[in-house]
Amino acid sequence: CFRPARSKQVTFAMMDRASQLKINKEKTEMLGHKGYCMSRASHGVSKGSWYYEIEILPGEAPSEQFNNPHWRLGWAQQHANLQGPVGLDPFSYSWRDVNGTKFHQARGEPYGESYGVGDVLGFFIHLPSCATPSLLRPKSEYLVVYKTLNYYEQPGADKIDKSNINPLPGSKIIGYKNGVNQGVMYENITEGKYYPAASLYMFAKVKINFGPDFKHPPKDVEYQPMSDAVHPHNAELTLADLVGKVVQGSKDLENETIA
Amino acid sequence: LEAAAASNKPDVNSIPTREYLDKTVVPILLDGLACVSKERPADPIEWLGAYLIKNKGKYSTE
Amino acid sequence: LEAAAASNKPDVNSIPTREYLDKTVVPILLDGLACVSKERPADPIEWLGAYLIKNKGKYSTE
Repeated sequence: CFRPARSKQVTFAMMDRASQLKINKEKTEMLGHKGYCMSRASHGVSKGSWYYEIEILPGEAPSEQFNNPHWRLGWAQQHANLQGPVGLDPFSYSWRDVNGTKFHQARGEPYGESYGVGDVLGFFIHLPSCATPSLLRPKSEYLVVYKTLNYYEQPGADKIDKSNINPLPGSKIIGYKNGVNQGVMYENITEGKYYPAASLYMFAKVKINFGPDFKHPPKDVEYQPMSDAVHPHNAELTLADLVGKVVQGSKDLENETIA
Repeated sequence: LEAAAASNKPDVNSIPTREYLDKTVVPILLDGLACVSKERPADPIEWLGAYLIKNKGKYSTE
Repeated sequence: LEAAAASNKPDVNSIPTREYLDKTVVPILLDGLACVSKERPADPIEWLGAYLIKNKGKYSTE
């Protein structure tokens, strides 16, 4: 069966990014290229409280005409389109540098402070446990159609059933600027698994920090550093294998009995 | 036919293996395995066994 | 040379997570889950927890 390759640490994902984005060897820094496009982290979370930081680095425009960097940063699901900003569709939520505007489904609303080079943005997400853990969902629920975004979809993600887009009650996202809580950014967000996500405009640059050591660790919420997301991820894979083997074993047994 | 309709409510003893496991032990094992992998306790099997018994109340299976 | 060979054995605390789980709890869970799904006990979580603690001696983790 197919399984996405994952690094053993949480980093930017080489395989889960718009290809024009440049990522350094450590997979912690990312440089934009012209129009808005996105990269997700290597690991996502579907339950619990998690936090990561992004530092805004000086842009690296090749010439003055491209020297117009912008950022939309936040959380995105697997379905969120990589060839656009975070916050473009129902599967992602972002906070923009200009005016501190927040974005979801391409709609901007006032949120926090604006930010720029030198600032460290923190992103907290809280996902209460839902009735059906992600491992247990039928595969078909992952296939989603979002009509207006039929360019550059990942294979398999071009058919979206909007009836499967449900809010997760009690969930929320909070943004921090240099350690200062900017208030609840979104709540009751679309249920599912979320990945730290950064989208860059022109030759903007960022450095991502998944912890456990943060520049401005939040003091007003409890959280796990995103670096620990490897554990639930591996628990999922391990358990999926285990259940698969047990099911196979029980089928073999049935067949033997029938024979 | 009516009997079939009445027994439509899935009995936990007759549902297929995967659904049975998903409904009963998988949710707590997801959390338990994540904890084992993070904590790396001295006796992982004992630790996981104790985790299941201690936390089972949080995972009501109906 | 012998010392090098001896220290070649990976320390269970430094191996990556999936291998760690595979080496420690997966073998007993494979048997335990097969038993749970066959027996369908009244309290599956409790039952599995007890199974782990009772049978852990059979699964040395080395």
